[in-house]
Formats: sequence, structure tokens, C-alpha cells
Amino acid sequence: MATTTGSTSANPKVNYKYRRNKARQEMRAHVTSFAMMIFLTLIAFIMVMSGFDKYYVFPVLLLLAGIQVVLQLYYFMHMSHKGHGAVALFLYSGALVALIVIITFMTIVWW
Amino acid sequence: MKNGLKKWRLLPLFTALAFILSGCGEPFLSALQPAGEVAQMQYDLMLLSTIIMVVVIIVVMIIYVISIVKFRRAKVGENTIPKQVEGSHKLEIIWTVVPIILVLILAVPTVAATFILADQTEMEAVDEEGNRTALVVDVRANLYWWEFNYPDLGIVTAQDLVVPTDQNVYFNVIASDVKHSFWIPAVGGKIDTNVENMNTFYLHFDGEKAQEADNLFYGKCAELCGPSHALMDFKVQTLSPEDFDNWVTAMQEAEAEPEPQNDLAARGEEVFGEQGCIGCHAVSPAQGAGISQGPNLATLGERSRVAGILDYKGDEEQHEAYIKEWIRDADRLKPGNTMGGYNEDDLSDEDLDALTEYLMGLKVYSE
Amino acid sequence: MDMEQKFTSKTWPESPEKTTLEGKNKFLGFWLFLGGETVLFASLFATYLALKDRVPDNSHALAQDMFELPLVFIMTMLLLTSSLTSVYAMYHMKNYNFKKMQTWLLITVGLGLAFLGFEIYEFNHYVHAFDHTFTSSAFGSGFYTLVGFHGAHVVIGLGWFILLLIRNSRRGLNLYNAPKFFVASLYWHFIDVVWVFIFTVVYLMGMVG
Amino acid sequence: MVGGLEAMVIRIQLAVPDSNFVSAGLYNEILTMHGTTMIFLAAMPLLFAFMNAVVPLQIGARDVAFPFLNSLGFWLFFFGGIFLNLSWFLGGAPDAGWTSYASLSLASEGHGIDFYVLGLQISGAGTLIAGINFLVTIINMRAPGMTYMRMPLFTWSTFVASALILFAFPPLTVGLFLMLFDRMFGANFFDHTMGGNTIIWEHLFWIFGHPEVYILILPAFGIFSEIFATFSRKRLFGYSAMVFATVLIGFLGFMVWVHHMFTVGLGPTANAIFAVATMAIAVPTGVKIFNWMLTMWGGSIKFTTPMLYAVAFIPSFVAGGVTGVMLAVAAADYQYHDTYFVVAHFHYVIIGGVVLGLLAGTHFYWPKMFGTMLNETLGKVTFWLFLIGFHLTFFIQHFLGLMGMPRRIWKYLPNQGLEVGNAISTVGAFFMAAGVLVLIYNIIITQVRNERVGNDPWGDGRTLEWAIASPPPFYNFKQLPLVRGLDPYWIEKMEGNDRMTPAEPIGDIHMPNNSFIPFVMSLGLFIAAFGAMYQVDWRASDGAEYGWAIPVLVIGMLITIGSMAVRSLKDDHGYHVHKEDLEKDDEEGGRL
Ligand code: HEA
Ligand code: HEA
Ligand code: HEC
Ligand code: CUA
Ligand SMILES: [Cu+2]
Repeated sequence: MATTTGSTSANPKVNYKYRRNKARQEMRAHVTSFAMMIFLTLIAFIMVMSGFDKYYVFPVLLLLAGIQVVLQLYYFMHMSHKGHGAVALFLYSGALVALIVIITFMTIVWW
Repeated sequence: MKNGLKKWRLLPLFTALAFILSGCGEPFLSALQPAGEVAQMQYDLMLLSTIIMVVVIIVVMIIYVISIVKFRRAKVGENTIPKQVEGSHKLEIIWTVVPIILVLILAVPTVAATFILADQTEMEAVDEEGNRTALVVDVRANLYWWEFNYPDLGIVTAQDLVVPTDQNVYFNVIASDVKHSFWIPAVGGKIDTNVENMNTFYLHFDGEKAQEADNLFYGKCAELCGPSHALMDFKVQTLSPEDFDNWVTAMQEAEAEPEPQNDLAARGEEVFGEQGCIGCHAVSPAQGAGISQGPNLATLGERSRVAGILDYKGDEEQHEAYIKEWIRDADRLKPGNTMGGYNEDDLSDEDLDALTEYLMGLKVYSE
Repeated sequence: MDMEQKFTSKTWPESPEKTTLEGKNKFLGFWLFLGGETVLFASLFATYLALKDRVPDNSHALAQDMFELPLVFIMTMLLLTSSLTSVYAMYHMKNYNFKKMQTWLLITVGLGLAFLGFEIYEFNHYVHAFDHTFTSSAFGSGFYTLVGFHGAHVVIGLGWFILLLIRNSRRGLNLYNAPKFFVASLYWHFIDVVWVFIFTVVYLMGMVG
Repeated sequence: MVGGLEAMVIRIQLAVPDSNFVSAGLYNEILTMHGTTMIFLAAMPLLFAFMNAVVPLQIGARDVAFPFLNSLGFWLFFFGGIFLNLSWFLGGAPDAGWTSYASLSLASEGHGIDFYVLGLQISGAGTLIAGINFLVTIINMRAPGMTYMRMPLFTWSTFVASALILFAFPPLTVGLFLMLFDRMFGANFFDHTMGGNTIIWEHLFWIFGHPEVYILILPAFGIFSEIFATFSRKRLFGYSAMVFATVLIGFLGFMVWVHHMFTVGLGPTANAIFAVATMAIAVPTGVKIFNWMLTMWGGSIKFTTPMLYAVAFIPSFVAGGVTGVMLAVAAADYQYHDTYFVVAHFHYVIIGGVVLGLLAGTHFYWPKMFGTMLNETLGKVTFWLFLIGFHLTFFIQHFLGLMGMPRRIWKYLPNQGLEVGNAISTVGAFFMAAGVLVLIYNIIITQVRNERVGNDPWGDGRTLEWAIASPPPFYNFKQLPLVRGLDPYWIEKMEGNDRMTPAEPIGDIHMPNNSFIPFVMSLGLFIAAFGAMYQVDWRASDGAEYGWAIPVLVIGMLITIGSMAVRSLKDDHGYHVHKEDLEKDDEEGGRL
């Protein structure tokens, strides 16, 4: 790792080795987040199977789902990378509208 | 151009006109002539909001007129290049804060009134014997006709709603086919009659105002419900509390099978059965609540209109004519209604005469 | 710029999906589309939640009587794994390793097909064991519409992957098709995100009450 | 135009009490189609046309981001519109109002509602695509130096309106799907006997419907912003506040939809919350109104036809806006709802805002789009006829509503005090129709005379679109311009330059190929829609189930999916306009 040779690519801006390295690190993060997702799903599943009270289970389930989605978005879908400003703005706006819709349907559509 | 300016200066004037006109419309129909607490509250809100709006319009008009009069190119010179101002924080804060204040002034009474009008606690109140003290009417909206059921009194009517003045009347409303909306403009705002749930609200009929309207208010269906949506009117008869008690007694004592008054009417009763009218129409004020397919005819002879729309203006002959016209031509009078017409092949002229005689005799209270 | 220019793993740019203007546009446009899809699925979720267990009479099965959690759990695992494998594929895409990318995409497709197979089995089970159909109740309509819309997305995602694989099997990676692969994999992740919520909201919370 | 004709029929029918000009069922069809056509097939596409023509020029782009999607959006919209209107000839148009509330729309016989559902589904997809296209164009394709805070207001309002489209159309799509499944595939979303709930439709429709009205008004606001600045020879007053207000209106637009449902019985808490939220929109809208007036203040106002419309817009829209705030007073809305008061409100904002905006935009951008000037005198005649007619028609309707006239009524009976108002209203409508006729005449003679104009025919142009030829060449900018501030062309003019400083040397321009596929894709859906509709027997007016329907549905879908596949299989690299040709264009005097 000591040598960072100047001769990397036809594209002088890109350091090939450095890139490879970064990609590998990222891959590790991917695998970790995947493991976490599996783990979280398992917890959720077990919680339900073991029959806790719903007022206790619901918030936890939603929290777990929320974490998983963040992992997907930020690691698998690369939202942690730069250049995703507009993307984040629109995704969160969408999520906000989504939330409002769901809340109203759970409160003022009844009977 | 000059003309145009004048026209715009007139706009606030128009709005002032609004107040003068506010006494307009017919007392039995107009929301501008409130005849009860609920309508009054709503009318007051309208006035408050109109005043705020007029203020807004006047302010806008002043700035507006000055700027288009003073800064015309003809006046400032063909070749002037105006200063390119970016904005002004002070001004911008003013016209953000002032509207916020105006909106708040409007919001507070709005929220208050919304909660007051939704207050249904009195409806559940009971006296010592556990009987409900308030008058409750179950309203059922059907394609182009209304059923009014007084569950605590065991009475059903249709088309004409009968209520006592000067007390709160509570309504449970629902629709049996498609969505309609229950509205008595002069007495208060509307509420939808949904198909899947019961809505509840109350109205208050003011005795004095009712007299100005000859004790007869117009009710309307205010939700598009099909071809004859426009014709889905009903009438509200207001009675003083004593008269209302008498009416209740009369309705409760009416016999299950009204006695035909003469032979013709007796024949009419037979026809009524033969033609299957009885399948859809009950003729006693205790029957068919919530399930019948057609309006209860127990009080047909004393209703103010035939089918809610044909106004015979108290004229007996016209009344008969309209009943006949309805039976023959229901389809044309209210397109899309479920009764349909009975032509000569279905129902001979003689039978129709008998039927009408019988129907005209269906009276309870005015006897 | 010539779209079909050949690269080596060293000349290949760092973010091939965003190197051309077309690629950039496609990338952004697709994300925006996903923002819209979020609202679309939210509306479906909302409808489902409003209609959950709304049935015409008592004889009709409810959520708690029916759902097969272990089965759905396996489906969840399949889809989660396929999300990881498509990340692998993109990893190799960025490294200009076309062969490996193809392989991982094929695995992704396989997992997706397995998921779909389980889903079909599951629906079939509900229909036959409980008479819970699309037309039997509002609950049924809401359930099959929500889960079915997701299923349709899976089908489209799979079709898209397969089409891309066939089309590009001979020509390798270039700046014209790299954004296409990338966007397809974004779509696949999004499908997984939606499923996480279906699993949680429909199945897990449905079983609890 | 068709929508306008329908409006005339409505007014003729309502001119006198108890009239029988049209029958009850037909009246409901006409009123439904009037609302639907005007909103979906007239106002929105016309606004899109302006966006398409003007936004790329304003930000200094060669084209929109996705030319392919652009044409797909157009064809989807086109076939959706055709499909909807075919209902007139194929057994009856939809008749449950443009809102198509669920219990009535499920009960409606024949295929009318099916046409509504499928037609809007197809054209809605087109709209969504167009929205995404504009968003990406504005985010990714701005010329060098064109920062967000230097974008002209029309571009900003297009941006916000497109974002609203992105989030508002999916709920409509879902609502339409649910209705489609209920009517055509036996689902029970809205059938309460099976556990369904009609209120779901109302929510989904209005979650879409309210943002929709801002989708209509914001671009109109944008057009007016350009016009006020241009003909006052003054920079837009409070530019950043204007931008902020636009965004805020868009944002609040998603939190107020329940104000259309105050009488549904959702309970006082919901009504109160949404009432207050609705009133809040008055604040940013007010900011805009005042900024426009202050733009004129201290300026040098020239009353051209577009400026006349802009000037008339302020009082007209404020009148409509304040009645909107009155409607937001939930308890009082129990009285207003579903009466002519509401009809008056929304025609004031729509005609006083959107249609005046369209007419202003037509006169303003006509030279840019077609290279000829509309006749100013005729333009002013149209303006006065239309404006007078508009106020005559709709002002009186406020009172009709309060006097107890519900909306959507086919006839009113005599002796209810409603005769005079309705007669006045009908007279007004004829004035408007006359105005529109003059406009059509104007357009025709202008095109016949065909007198070409230069790049800045109004003389006061401020933004990039006025810096290039009218009409612009198909690649718009030979060299992308360098933008040095808000109102870039004005800046250059003030410094004595007659054209923009280029930001790049002349080079080859990469252009996409035109494609036939969007047409085929849309056609496929159009065909499939017929299949979907006629496969149900119990709705058909003649009670028949058509054996061909399912195959047609399948074939249609196959055509669409097939052409999508072709699209992704066939590489399409576009072509280049070469440097030499560009220079030749120049010599031939295409510019300036
Ligand atoms: C372009 C279209 C458009 C626009 C811009 C608006 C703008 C507004 N609308 Fe309107 N509306 C419609 C189109 C539109 N509307 C349509 C089509 C319907 C009927 C649908 C149907 O049922 O078929 C409808 C119905 C409708 C209703 C439902 C009525 C009912 O059915 O019972 C309500 C209720 O709150 C409402 C409110 C408002 C408000 C508060 C605004 C605000 O945005 C207005 C804000 C503007 C101003 C207030 C003026 C300028 C401000 C100032 C000068 C500052 C100072 C002002 C104050 C302090 C008040 N509208
Ligand atoms: C964009 C929307 C729009 C427009 C422009 C109009 C225009 C008109 N509307 Fe419209 N109207 C609606 C949207 C619109 N309406 C909606 C949504 C409803 C509710 C439907 C429902 O209840 O379901 C309704 C309902 C409605 C009713 C109530 C019906 C009822 O409830 O029974 C009435 C009655 O008078 C009416 C009259 C008119 C008239 C006389 C015009 C006149 O202004 C028409 C004159 C105009 C023209 C003849 C042409 C229009 C010109 C252009 C569009 C611009 C041209 C631009 C270029 C050429 C570039 N309309
Ligand atoms: C299919 C059911 C049906 C049958 C059968 C039927 N009717 Fe009706 N009838 C209705 C309905 C529904 C209405 C209300 C229509 C409306 O107002 O829109 C009505 C209204 C009426 C009215 C006016 C009621 C009022 O309150 O003013 C009269 C009178 C009447 N029917 C008489 C008859 C007679 C007589 C017959 C038999 C010859 C008959 N009906 C058969 C359904 C029926
Ligand atoms: Cu009932 Cu309209
Ligand atoms: Cu609204």
C-alpha cells in the first residue's frame, strides 16, 4: 500500500488503486448493513411470533422497518454519496406526503 | 384605459353592495335570511369574513390604482429606465405580518363555531324516566325523496319534515343508495348523507322567522346524485311546540289501515293493492321506517307539494291533477326515479281516478 | 462523446452512470420517479389500512386467521438477499467487470423468481383455504391490490433485468448502457424497501392485531 | 374549445327557470365533461405548451432533458383525451361530476364513468411524465451561470408545479385504479355492503385535486411575473420572496385538501385543523400580489395586451382568492359548500387567474413561438369582451349560491328568487364567447399575414428567451450563453451588448432522433383501454359482454410492452448538427 504510483489511468483524475480500495471498503459496509437488515428482520419476526402486546410491538416494528429502509437508501442505493441533494429533497418530500396520507387514512376514514 | 380604471374603482363598491343585497333572496330559501341559531352563527361568520375581505380588497385597490395611474409610460416618459430595485425588507415584513393577523382574527371564531356546531351532548340527555329529552329525527335520503323517521315517537313521514320551533332538533342522516346532502339553507348549513355511516347534527328553527316564511322552509339535496338531483327538494313545516305535540298525537293515533271515505276511494284502495303500490308505499305513519322503497303516503293528502316539487298552492283540483300527472308521468317529472310512470295500459283512467280519490283522502293531522 | 467507446477497467470512470449528460438525466429522473412511487405506495398502504379486516359478514376470514408468517419471512429473506446481490453486481459494474456483473444479476433474477413463486403459492393458498379473494370483500380487494402492485413491480423489475442482460450480453459495458444497469438496480432496491413495509405493516402488524 | 362550448350549453340551459334545452341526464354529462375537459384537457396542456416552449429557452438549454419522454407524454395525453371524448359517441359520457364521487360513479350505468377512469388514467400518466421531464431539465440543464436564484419566475413556478405533479398524480392514479377495479374487475373498495368505503375516493381525489389547482395557478403566476417585470421595465420586486412564496404555496397545497370535505362529517377536529391550514395559504399568495404591485410601482408601465391581462388579473384573482378564504371558514362552508358560491369562487380564481394567464401568455409569447405578432387592437377587443363577460357571469353567482341555489342542478324551479341572477350570468357568458371568437379571428389573420418579427419584439425583454431568434432554431442556442445575473438579457442590453456572451466555442451539437415509438406505446394503451372497458357485461348499456374484449386488452398491453422493449433494445444515439452547418445558418440570417 505504500506506493501510490502516478501511472493510473488514461483519465488522470482517477487514481485506480485508490478507487478500487474505496470500492472494497464500501462493499464491506454493504455486507455489514445486509447482515443488520437480516438481523432486524429476524428480531421483528420473533417479536411477533412470541406474542407481545401490540402497543409494545408496533412502535418497535416500525422503528426496525425505518432503520432497514435507511440502510437500503444510504448504503445500497448510495444516497450517502455526494451529488444526491436533489434526490434527497424529492425523496423526503415524497415521504412527507406519504406520511400525511397514511395518517389521515388511519384517523379520518373510519366506520 | 380610463374606462377600465373606473371599473376597478367600482369593485369595493360592489362589495359594499353585498351588504345591501344581503337581505336578498326568498326568506324560505336564502342563507342570507337566517331563521335559526345555526344559520345565524354561520351568517355572522360570513359577515365577519366579508368585512375582512373587503378590507383586504380596499387596501389592494389603493396600491393598485395608484401604481397603474402614476407609473404609466405615457406619464413617466418613453425612454426612462426605472431604477431596478431588488425589494424592501420592511415592506415585505408588513405584508406578511398583517395578513397573518387578519387570518388569525378569522381563524379563532372559525374554530370555535366549528366545535359548537358539532356539539351533540344534548342529544343524549335523558329525563328521570330514561326518555330522551331532545327531539331526534332519523333522515334517510333516497334517490330523489326523503324519509323522516321520529324513532322515539314511532312516526314516519316523507317529503315533508315537521318540526317544532324554538328548540334544538337533532338529525341522524344516512343515504340508502348514493350520497346526497341534507340542506335547509335558511335554517343552517348542510351535512352529507353518506352511504356507510350515520352523520349527526342539529338545527334550530326560530318561531318568528318561521312565520315570515309562512312556516314552510325549502330543503335541498346538495350533492350530485343523478339526473333528478336538481329536483330532490323537500319541505319543512314548522309548528309551535303545542301544535307539534298535537301533530305527534294525531300521527300516533292514526290507524294502521286508513278507512276509505267513499266507494270511489274504496276502489282506489283496491287498485293500490292490485297495482303493487303497496309494495313500495306504506299508508300508515308507523310503517316502513328505514326500509320502504318509496315515500310513506300516510299524509299525502296534506302535503305541501306532490313528490316534493309540484306546488298546487292549496288548490284541491290542482292537487288531484298533479297526483294523476305524477302517477302517469313520474319518469318525465323526475327522470331516473325508481317508480316510473303508469300509462293507460297499466292503469285505466277509471282506476286512476279511484286511486287519486283514495290518495287525496290520506290525511292525518288536518282532519 | 462516442457512446460505444471501449474502456478498460482503468479508463472506466468512477461513476459511469453519471458520466454522460444522458446518464445524469436518467439517474435523476429515475430518482424523482421513485419519489412519486413513494406516494403511490403510500396511497395503497393507506387504502389497505383503512380497509383491513373490513368484510361483509363474520364468516369471512380476517388477517389474523390467515397470514402465514414463516412463509412470508422466507420471502423477505429472499428479497433482502437479492438486494445484496444486485449491490454486488453494481460493484462489479463500477469495476468494469462485465462477467461478474452478469453473474450477480443472474443470481438476483433467480432470487426474484423464487420470491415470486412463493407469492403465487401464498395467494393461491389464501384463495383456496379461506375463500379470501379479490372480490370477496373490501379487505380482499385492498390486500391483493397492495401486495399485487408490489408483485407487479417485481415482475417488471425482473423483466427489465432480463432484457438488459440479453441485449447487452455481447457488447459488454459502455457509457450508454451503464446508466441503464444502474437505474434498474435502483428500482430493485426500491422494490425491496416497499417490501420491508409490506412485511412490517401488512404481515407482522396484521398478525398482532 | 370543446369545454367552452359545453360551458355555453350549461349557461343556456340555466338562463331561464324550468328550462328544457337539454335533458337531465345529458346535462350531467355536459357538466362533468365541462369540468373534466377544462381542467385536464384545456388548462393543463395549454400551460404545458408554454412550459415546453419557454422553459428551455429561459434557462439556456438546447431542449428538455428527455425528448423521448416529452413526446410520449404528449401522445399519452392525446390518446387519453381522445378516449374520454369518444364517450360522447359510444353510449354516453361520464355523468358524476368531474369529482366522480364514488357512490354515484359506481351506480352510474353505461360506460360513461369507465371512459372517465381510463381516459384520465392514460392522460394522467402523460402528465406525470411531463412533470418529471421538466424537473430534470431545470435541475440538470441550466446554462453556465444560471443558478437557482437567477432563474426567471416562470421557470421557478414550472419547477414547483412539476414537483406538485410528481406527488399529486400518484394518489389520483391509485384512486382511478381502485375505481377501475371496482367497476371493471369486481373489487369492493367503495361498496359499503362488502366492507368498502366511499370516503377513500373522496380523500384520494382531493389529495390530488387541491394540489391540482395550484398546478394550474402557479405557472399562470409565473407568466404574470414575467409580464409585470417586462412591461414595467423593472426588475421583479422581492424576487427571493417571490420564489419562497411559490415554494411555500406548493408545500401548503398538500395539507389542505379536506377543505373540500368539510360537510362529509369528518368531525370538528379535522375540520378545524384543515380550515386554519387553508387560511394560511392566503399569506404567501398575498406576498406575491403585493410584490407584483410594487413591481409596477416606480416602473414605466406600457399597456400592451399582455399587460392589460396582467393588470386585470390582480383584482380578479384577489376577489377569487378572498372568497376562497371565506370558504375555508369551515362552519360557514356548511352553507357555501356545493352551491353556486363555490362555482363563483373557482371560476374567479381559474378564469381570473389561469385563463387570463393563458390569454396573456398567448399574446406575450406568440411572437417568440411563431415569429409573428398578434394584432394589438384585436387583442384589446378580446380583452375587454372577455373581462366584462367574466365578471358579469360569475360575480352574481356568489349571491345565487347564498340565495339557496345548489350547484350541478339541471334546472331550477320558478319562484325561488333565482331567475334574474341566472339570466345575467348567461348574458355574461356570451360576452366571453364573443371575446374568444375575436381571438380566433386574430390568430387566423395574423398567420395569414405572416409578418416576421425579430428576437425581442416587445423591446423590453429581460430573460434569455428574448436573446435568440423568433421562432428559435431547433437546437435553440448555437453556443450556450453565459448568465451573469437575474434577467441576463437585460443586463447585456444595459451594457450595450446586443447578444449574450457565449459560454463555449462553437462546436457540434448532439441532438436526439425523433422517434415513432411513443406514439405506438400510447396507442397500445388506448387499445387496451377499450378491451378493459368492454369485458364487463353488467355495465354495458345493451347488457352484452363482448368476446373480443379480453383479447383486445391483451393485444393493447402487448403493443405497449413490446414497444417499450423495442425502445430499450434499440440503441438510439441521436445525431450531430455540425459546426459548419451552424455557421451557415448564421450567415443565412437566422439570427437577430
Ligand atoms: C386555480 C384554481 C384555484 C385556486 C388558486 C384556489 C385558491 C384557493 N381556494 Fe379554491 N377551489 C378551486 C380552485 C382554486 N382555488 C376549485 C376548482 C374548487 C372547487 C372544486 C369542486 O368542488 O369542483 C375550489 C374549492 C375551494 C374550497 C371548497 C369549497 C367547497 O366545496 O365547499 C375551498 C375551501 O376552503 C377553497 C379555498 C381556497 C383558498 C383558501 C385558496 C387560496 O389559495 C387563495 C389565496 C389568495 C388570496 C387570499 C388573495 C390574495 C391575498 C392577499 C391580498 C393577502 C391578504 C389576504 C387575506 C388576509 C385574506 N377552494
Ligand atoms: C379551467 C377550468 C374552467 C374554465 C376555463 C371554465 C369556464 C367556464 N365555465 Fe366552468 N367549470 C369548471 C372549470 C372551468 N370552467 C369546473 C371544474 C366545473 C365543475 C364541474 C363539476 O361540477 O363537476 C365548472 C362548472 C361550471 C358551471 C356550474 C355547472 C353546475 O354546477 O351545474 C357553470 C355554470 O355557469 C360554468 C360556466 C362556465 C363558463 C360560462 C365558462 C366560460 O368562461 C367559458 C368561456 C371560455 C371559452 C369559450 C374558452 C376558454 C378559453 C381558454 C381555455 C383559453 C384559450 C387559450 C388559447 C386559445 C391559447 N362552469
Ligand atoms: C318501485 C317502487 C314503487 C312503486 C311500485 C310505486 N311507487 Fe310511488 N313512489 C316511489 C318512489 C321511489 C317515489 C318517490 C319519487 C321521488 O320523489 O323521487 C314515489 C312517489 C310517489 C308519490 C308522490 C309521493 C309524495 O310524497 O309526494 C305518489 C303519489 C306515488 N308514488 C303513488 C304511487 C302509486 C299510486 C303507485 C301504484 C300505482 C306507486 N306509487 C307505485 C316508488 C314506487
Ligand atoms: Cu340527492 Cu342530489
Ligand atoms: Cu382546494
